[in-house]
Amino acid sequence: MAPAVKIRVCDLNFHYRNRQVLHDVNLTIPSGSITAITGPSGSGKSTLLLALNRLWEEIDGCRVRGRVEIELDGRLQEIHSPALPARYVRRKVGLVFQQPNPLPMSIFRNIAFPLQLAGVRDRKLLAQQVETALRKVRLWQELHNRLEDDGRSLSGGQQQRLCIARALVLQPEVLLLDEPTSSLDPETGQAIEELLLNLKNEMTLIVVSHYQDQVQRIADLRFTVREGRFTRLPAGRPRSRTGPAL
Amino acid sequence: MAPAVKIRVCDLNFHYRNRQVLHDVNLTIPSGSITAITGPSGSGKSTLLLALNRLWEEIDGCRVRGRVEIELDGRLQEIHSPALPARYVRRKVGLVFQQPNPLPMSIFRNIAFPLQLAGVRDRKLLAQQVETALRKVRLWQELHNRLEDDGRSLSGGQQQRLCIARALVLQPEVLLLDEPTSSLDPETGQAIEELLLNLKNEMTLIVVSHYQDQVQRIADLRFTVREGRFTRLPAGRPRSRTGPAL
Amino acid sequence: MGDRMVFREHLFRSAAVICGLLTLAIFCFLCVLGLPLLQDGHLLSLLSSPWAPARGLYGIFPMLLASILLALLSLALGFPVSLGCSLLITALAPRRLRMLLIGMIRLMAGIPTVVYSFAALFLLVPLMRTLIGRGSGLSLLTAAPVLALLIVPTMVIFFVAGFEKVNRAHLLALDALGGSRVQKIIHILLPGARPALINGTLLGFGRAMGDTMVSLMLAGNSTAVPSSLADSARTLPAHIALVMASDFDSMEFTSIFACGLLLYLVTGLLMLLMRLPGRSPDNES
Amino acid sequence: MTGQRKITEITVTWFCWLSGLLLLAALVILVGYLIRRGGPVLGLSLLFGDTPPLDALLLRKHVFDGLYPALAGTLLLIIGAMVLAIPLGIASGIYMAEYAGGRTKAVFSLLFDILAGIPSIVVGLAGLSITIFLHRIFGERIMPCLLISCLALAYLVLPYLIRTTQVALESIDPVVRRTAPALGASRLQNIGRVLLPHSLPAIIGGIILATGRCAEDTAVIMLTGAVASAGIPRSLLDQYEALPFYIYYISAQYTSPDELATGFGAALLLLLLCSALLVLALVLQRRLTIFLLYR
Amino acid sequence: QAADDLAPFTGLKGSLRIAGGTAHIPVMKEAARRIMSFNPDIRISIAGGGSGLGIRQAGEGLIDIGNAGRRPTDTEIAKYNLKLFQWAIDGVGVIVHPDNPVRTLTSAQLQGIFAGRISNWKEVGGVDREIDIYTRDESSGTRKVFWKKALARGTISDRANVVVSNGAMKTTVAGDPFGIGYISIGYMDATVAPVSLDGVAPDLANVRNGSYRVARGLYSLTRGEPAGLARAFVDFLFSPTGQQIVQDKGLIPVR
Ligand SMILES: Nc1ncnc2c1ncn2[C@@H]1O[C@H](COP(=O)(O)OP(=O)(O)OP(=O)(O)O)[C@@H](O)[C@H]1O
Ligand SMILES: Nc1ncnc2c1ncn2[C@@H]1O[C@H](COP(=O)(O)OP(=O)(O)OP(=O)(O)O)[C@@H](O)[C@H]1O
Ligand SMILES: [Mg+2]
Ligand SMILES: [Mg+2]
Repeated sequence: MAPAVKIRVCDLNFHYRNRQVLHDVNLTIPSGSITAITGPSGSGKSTLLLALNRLWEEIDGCRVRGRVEIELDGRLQEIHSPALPARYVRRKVGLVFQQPNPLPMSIFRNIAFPLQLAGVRDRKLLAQQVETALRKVRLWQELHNRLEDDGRSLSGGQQQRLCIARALVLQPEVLLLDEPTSSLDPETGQAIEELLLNLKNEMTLIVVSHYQDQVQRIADLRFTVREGRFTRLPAGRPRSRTGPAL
Repeated sequence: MAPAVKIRVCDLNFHYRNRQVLHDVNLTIPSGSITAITGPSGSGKSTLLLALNRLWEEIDGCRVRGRVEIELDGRLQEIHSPALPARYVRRKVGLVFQQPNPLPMSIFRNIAFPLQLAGVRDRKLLAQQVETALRKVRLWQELHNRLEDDGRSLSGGQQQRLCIARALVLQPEVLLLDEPTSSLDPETGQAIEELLLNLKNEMTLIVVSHYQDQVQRIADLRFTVREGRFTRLPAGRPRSRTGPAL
Repeated sequence: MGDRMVFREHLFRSAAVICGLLTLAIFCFLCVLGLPLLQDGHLLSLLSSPWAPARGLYGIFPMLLASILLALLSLALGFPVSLGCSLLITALAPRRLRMLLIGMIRLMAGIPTVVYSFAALFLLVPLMRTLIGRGSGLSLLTAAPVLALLIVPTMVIFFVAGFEKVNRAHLLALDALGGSRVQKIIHILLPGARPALINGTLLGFGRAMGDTMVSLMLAGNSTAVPSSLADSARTLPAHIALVMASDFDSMEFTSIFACGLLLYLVTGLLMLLMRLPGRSPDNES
Repeated sequence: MTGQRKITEITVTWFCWLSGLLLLAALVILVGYLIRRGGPVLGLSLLFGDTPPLDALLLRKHVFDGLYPALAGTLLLIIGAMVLAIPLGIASGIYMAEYAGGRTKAVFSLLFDILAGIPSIVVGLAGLSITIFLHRIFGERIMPCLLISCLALAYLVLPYLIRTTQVALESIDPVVRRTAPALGASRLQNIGRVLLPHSLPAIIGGIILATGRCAEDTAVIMLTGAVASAGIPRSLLDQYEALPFYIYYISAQYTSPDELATGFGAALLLLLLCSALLVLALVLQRRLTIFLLYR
Repeated sequence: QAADDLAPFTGLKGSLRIAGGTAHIPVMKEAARRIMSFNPDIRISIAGGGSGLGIRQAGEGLIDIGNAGRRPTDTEIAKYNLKLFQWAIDGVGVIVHPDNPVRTLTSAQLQGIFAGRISNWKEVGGVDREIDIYTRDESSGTRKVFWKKALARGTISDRANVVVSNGAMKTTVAGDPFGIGYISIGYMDATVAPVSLDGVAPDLANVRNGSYRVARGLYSLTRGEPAGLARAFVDFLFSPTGQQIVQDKGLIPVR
C-alpha cells in the first residue's frame, strides 16, 4: 500500500510586503515520515513552516497564494479555508521555532500551557503530561526540582528542549521543527534525533536542519531550497527504530 | 618562543542568585589561538563568556568570585579592577551571543553602531567599514541593496552573521563566539570557519560549539565543561591558513 | 464557544466605541448649552473683547492666552524633569533607589492639587513676590512650577512603563558592544519608548491645560491680558470655576460653556497638530 | 573618548540625577510642611471628633467634627469610580492595541487624546448640567450624589487606563506575541493568558495613576455631590463628604488657626490613604502576576 | 430652652439638603449637629458652592434649602417662586497686612485704589510700593455688597487679583505686605489688620448699631412655602438657640 498523503502543497507563493520569498512551491509529503529541508540561510525554510500552520497570519504584511492541504482528523483539508479555525490548524500542526521562545512564566506552566489553552483543567493530568513531555526531551532529570523557575532563566539548549516538549504535549499530527538541534550538544542532539525517530510512528515530521549527516541519518525525504525554490533530493538511508522505512 | 598568555582565569566561581553555575574555573589561553569550549547544554558555557567581558554585571542577581586577567593594549590586566571601565573591556573583548540580537535599526546602522558608540562620525569611513565587515561574513552579496531594511527582518542565519560582523567592526583583541555557526547552513558555516581561522592572526578567539568535527578542525585548545567544571582536552589537529599551529 | 468569543471581541469594540462617543457627547453637550451665546453672534466678540459682564462683554481671549501660556510653561518645566527622573529610575539609579523613586512618584500622583496649591500659597508665593520684586506674587510664573510638579508623576509613570518595555536583549547587545549607560539611553531607550513618551506628554499637557485648582489659587485670576509671565492672569478652567456660581440664566453662565468648548477645541487642535509631522504615535512600532 | 561625547555623558547623567533630586526635594518639602502644620492634630479625634470610635465605625452614631465620613466617602468614591472605569478602560485599551487598525485606530486615538485633555471642571459642569436635566425629567429621585460623582470621575480617568493598557500591549516583544498562537491559542486566549499578564505591571501603574486622580480630584466632585457635611452615605444616591473637598473647603473658609490645622491634618490623612492604596496595589500586582503566570 | 427649640423635630424623619453661600456653612453645620444629635433619624447634608448656586439649586428643586449672601434678583424670585428668610447680618470690611501702617481710608481713597487710579501706597500715607488689589469673583455675595456700598458701584480694575473665598482672601492678604482686600467680618482675625472706612472701624458693634454701612443680610430660601423638615429647620434658625449659634459664629443675629 502506498503511504497516504499527509501534506500537499500546490503552487505556494509567499511575499513579505513586496519581496517574494517563496516561488511556486510544490511538495507532497507522506504520512508518518520525516522530511528534511536544507538550504542556505535566508532561503525561505522558516517561511515555509510558517505557511504550513497559518502562523504567517500573525505577522504584518505577509501574503500567501496557493493551496496547502493537510490531512487532519482523517480528512485532507485546505488549511486556509475560512471554515477551519486557525487555532485548530495550529494545534494539529505544531511548530518549534528556530529561536527558543519560552513564555515569561514558570517552566511547568510553559509546558502545561497549550493543554490549558485547549481546556484541560485537571491538575493531576497536567502534571503527568508535563512530566512525560519533559522526559521525552531529556529535561526531567535536570529540571524536575526547578519547575517553578521562570522559563527564561534556562540555558539556550534547555530552552530549545523546553519548546520541543511544549509542542509535543498537544500530540499534534504534524510537527514542524526549525533547526531543533542547533544549540544542543551532540549527546542531547543525538537524543533528540532518537526522539524524532520515535515520534515518526505518531506524527508526520518536517525538520529544517543544516547538519548534513543528521539529515542523512533520519530523513525519509529531502528537499533543498535556494532562493525560495524547492528541489527534491534523493533520500538518505533513514534509520528507523521500529524497522526499515516505509 | 612560547606564545604569550592572553587570558588567565583563576578560581572563577559564578552564581545566579543562590545557584552556583561555575566552580573554580582555571584556564590559561595563549595569544592568537582558537579555543573551543564544548559541553552539554546548561553546563555553563555561555556563562563563562559573560564572565570574560564583565557582561554579567548587567544581569540582575549574578555574583562572580575569582580573578580574570586579560592582556589588553599590551598589558595583562585584571578586568574586574575598578580602575578599568567596563566599557573599555567590552570593546576589547567582543561577544557574539548565542541567540542573534540585531538592534531595532537598519542593517547598516546595526553594524556601524559600535563605531558610532566609540565616536566615529565620518560617514565614508563608516560605510567602508560596514562593507568590509559584511564581506567578511559573506553577507555583502545578499544584502548590499537592502542596507536600509530593519535588522530584525533578516532570517535567523543572516541575523547571526550580522551580529558577527557587528562584533568584528570594533576590531577587538579577544572575540567570544557563542555557537556562531549553529543556525547556518554548512556552506556558510564553512565560510565562517575560514573567517575564524583568518581572524586568528588579529585576535584571540574563544568559540563555544557543539560540532565536534568543527572543533576538531579549527581549535588549538579544547575545553569541555560538565556542570560548571572545566576540563582540558587534548587538542585536535587545527588547520591554519598561514601555516601550522604555533 | 465560537459565538461567545465573537461576542467578547465585540465587547472590546463596544467599550472603545462607548469611550469615543462619550468624548463626542461632551462636545455636543457644550455646543448645545453654549448655543445662545453663539446664536447671538457673540462668537467673534468672545475672542476679541475683554471680560466685563457688567458692560455685556464676555470676551475670554485673556483666559485662553493664559491657559496656553501656563500649560506650555509647565510642560517646559515638567517634561525635562520627568524625562530625567524616569531615565534615572530605569537606567542610572541602583536597584534600591529605583524602588524608592518609583514609590515616591506613585505617591505624588495621589497628592491632591489642592494640597500643592495650598502649600505653595504659604511657601512659594512670598518667595516669588520677593523674586519678581513687584506685584502680589500671584502670577503665571508662580503657578507653572506647581503645575509642573502636578503633571510630572503622570508623565514619569508613562515614561518608565515605556522604558521598561524596551527589549532586554537590545540593551544587552549594546552593553556587549561597549556602550555606556548614557549611550544606552540615547540609542536604545529613547527611540524604543517613543510612543510612550508621546502619549505621556500628551496626557501631561492635557492635565496641565485642564487643571483648575492650581491656577485658581496661584495665578492671580486677574482678567487683564497678561503682558508678561510675572503678571497675574486667569486660565479658562479657573474662569469657569469663578463664573460657575453666577445666575443660571445669565450670559456669564452661558459663556462658560463657550469656554469649555474652546478648551475642548484647543486640546483637540493641539492633538491634531502633534500628529501632523510624523505619523500617529500609535502606528510607530 | 572624544571631548564632546564626554560632555554629553556628564550632562545627561547630571541632568537625570538633578531631576530626581529636584522631585525628591519637592516632595520632602511638601510632606515636611504638611507634617509640621498638620501633624499635631493627627489622631483619633481628628477622625472621629468626640464620637466614640467604635460607635462611629459601626455607623451607630453620627460623626460631626471628625474626618471619618470624609475618609469613607473618598474610599467609596474611589472604589465606585474604579469599578466603572477599569473594565471599560482596559477593554478599550485592548481594542486599540489588538483589534483596531488604520483609519479607525487613528480616529479613536485622537478621541482618546481629546478625552485626556478635557478639563475636570468641564466634566463636573457636564455632570451637574446632566443631573439637572435628568432631574427635570425624572423628578425628585435624581440629585447630585455619589453615583453621579463616580460616573464623572470614571469618565475622567478613562484615558489613563486606555493608554497604559494600549502602550503596554503594543510594546510586547513580537516573539512572545507569536508564541501562544503557534500553540493553538485563539486571539482572545493570547490576550487573556499571555499578553495581559505580561503587561500587568504597566497596567497596574495606570490603575494607580487613575486611583490617585480619583482620590485627589476636587473640581468634579465639588459640582456633582460632595458636600461639607453629610455623614456616611447610606446609598449611591446620597450625598457624601470627601477629603479633597474638605481640604478645599477649609482652605477657602477657615475662620481660626485650629480649623486650618485640621485642613492640614486632612491633607496628611489623604496622603496616608493614597500610600495605603499604593501598597495594596503593589501587593495585588505581585500576587496577581504570580497567580497568572506561575500557577 | 434648647430642648423646647428642638421639640418640633420630634418624630420627623428623612433627609434635608442644604447648599449655597459659604458664609452660612458654620451656622448650618452647628444647627445640623444639634438637630441630628437630638433626632438621629434626620439626615442633613450641607454643601457650599456659592450664593448663585444656592439660589439656582433651590429653584430647580435639587436641594431643599438654598443659602445666599445676597438678595436674589426679582426675576429669580419670580421665576422660581422663592421664599426668603434673612436670619443674620454680616459686615464686609477692608483688610491689609498687619505691617501696613495705613489703617484708615476715606471712601474716595478706597474707590481710587480699587479702580486703579491710586496705585501706590505712598499716595495714601504708606510706603513707596505698588498696591496689590485683591477682589472676589463676580458671583460672590461679599463682592456685590462691597461694590455696592463701599465702592458706590465704581469700577474694579481688571488688574486686580481675584481670589475665590474669604479664607483665601485672608491667607493672601496676610502674606502680602502690600495687599488690600475685603472680607466678611466674621472671618477677621489677628493675621490681618482691619481698615476703618471714613473713620468707622469694621466690627460687630458698629455693624449692629448701623454706623458701619457695608453690611448685608444672610438669606436662606426655599422654593415655595417650606414644609415639614425644611420648615422646622428654618424655624430653628430663628429660635433663640438658632440665633445664639449665629452670634457664636461671629455674625449678627436678626432677633
Ligand atoms: N539568568 C539566569 N538566571 C538563573 N539561572 C540561569 C540564568 N542563565 C542561565 N542560568 C542557568 O545556568 C546554567 C548554565 O547556563 P548557560 O547558559 O551557561 O549554559 P550553556 O552551557 O550555555 O548551555 P547551552 O549549550 O544550552 O546554551 C543553566 O542551568 C541555566 O539554567
Ligand atoms: N518579517 C520579515 N519581514 C521581511 N522579510 C523577512 C521577514 N522574515 C524573513 N524575511 C526574509 O525572507 C527571507 C527568508 O527568510 P527565512 O527566515 O525563511 O530564511 P531561512 O531559510 O529560515 O534562513 P535561516 O536558515 O538563516 O534561518 C530572508 O531573506 C529574510 O530576510
Ligand atoms: Mg530560519
Ligand atoms: Mg549557552
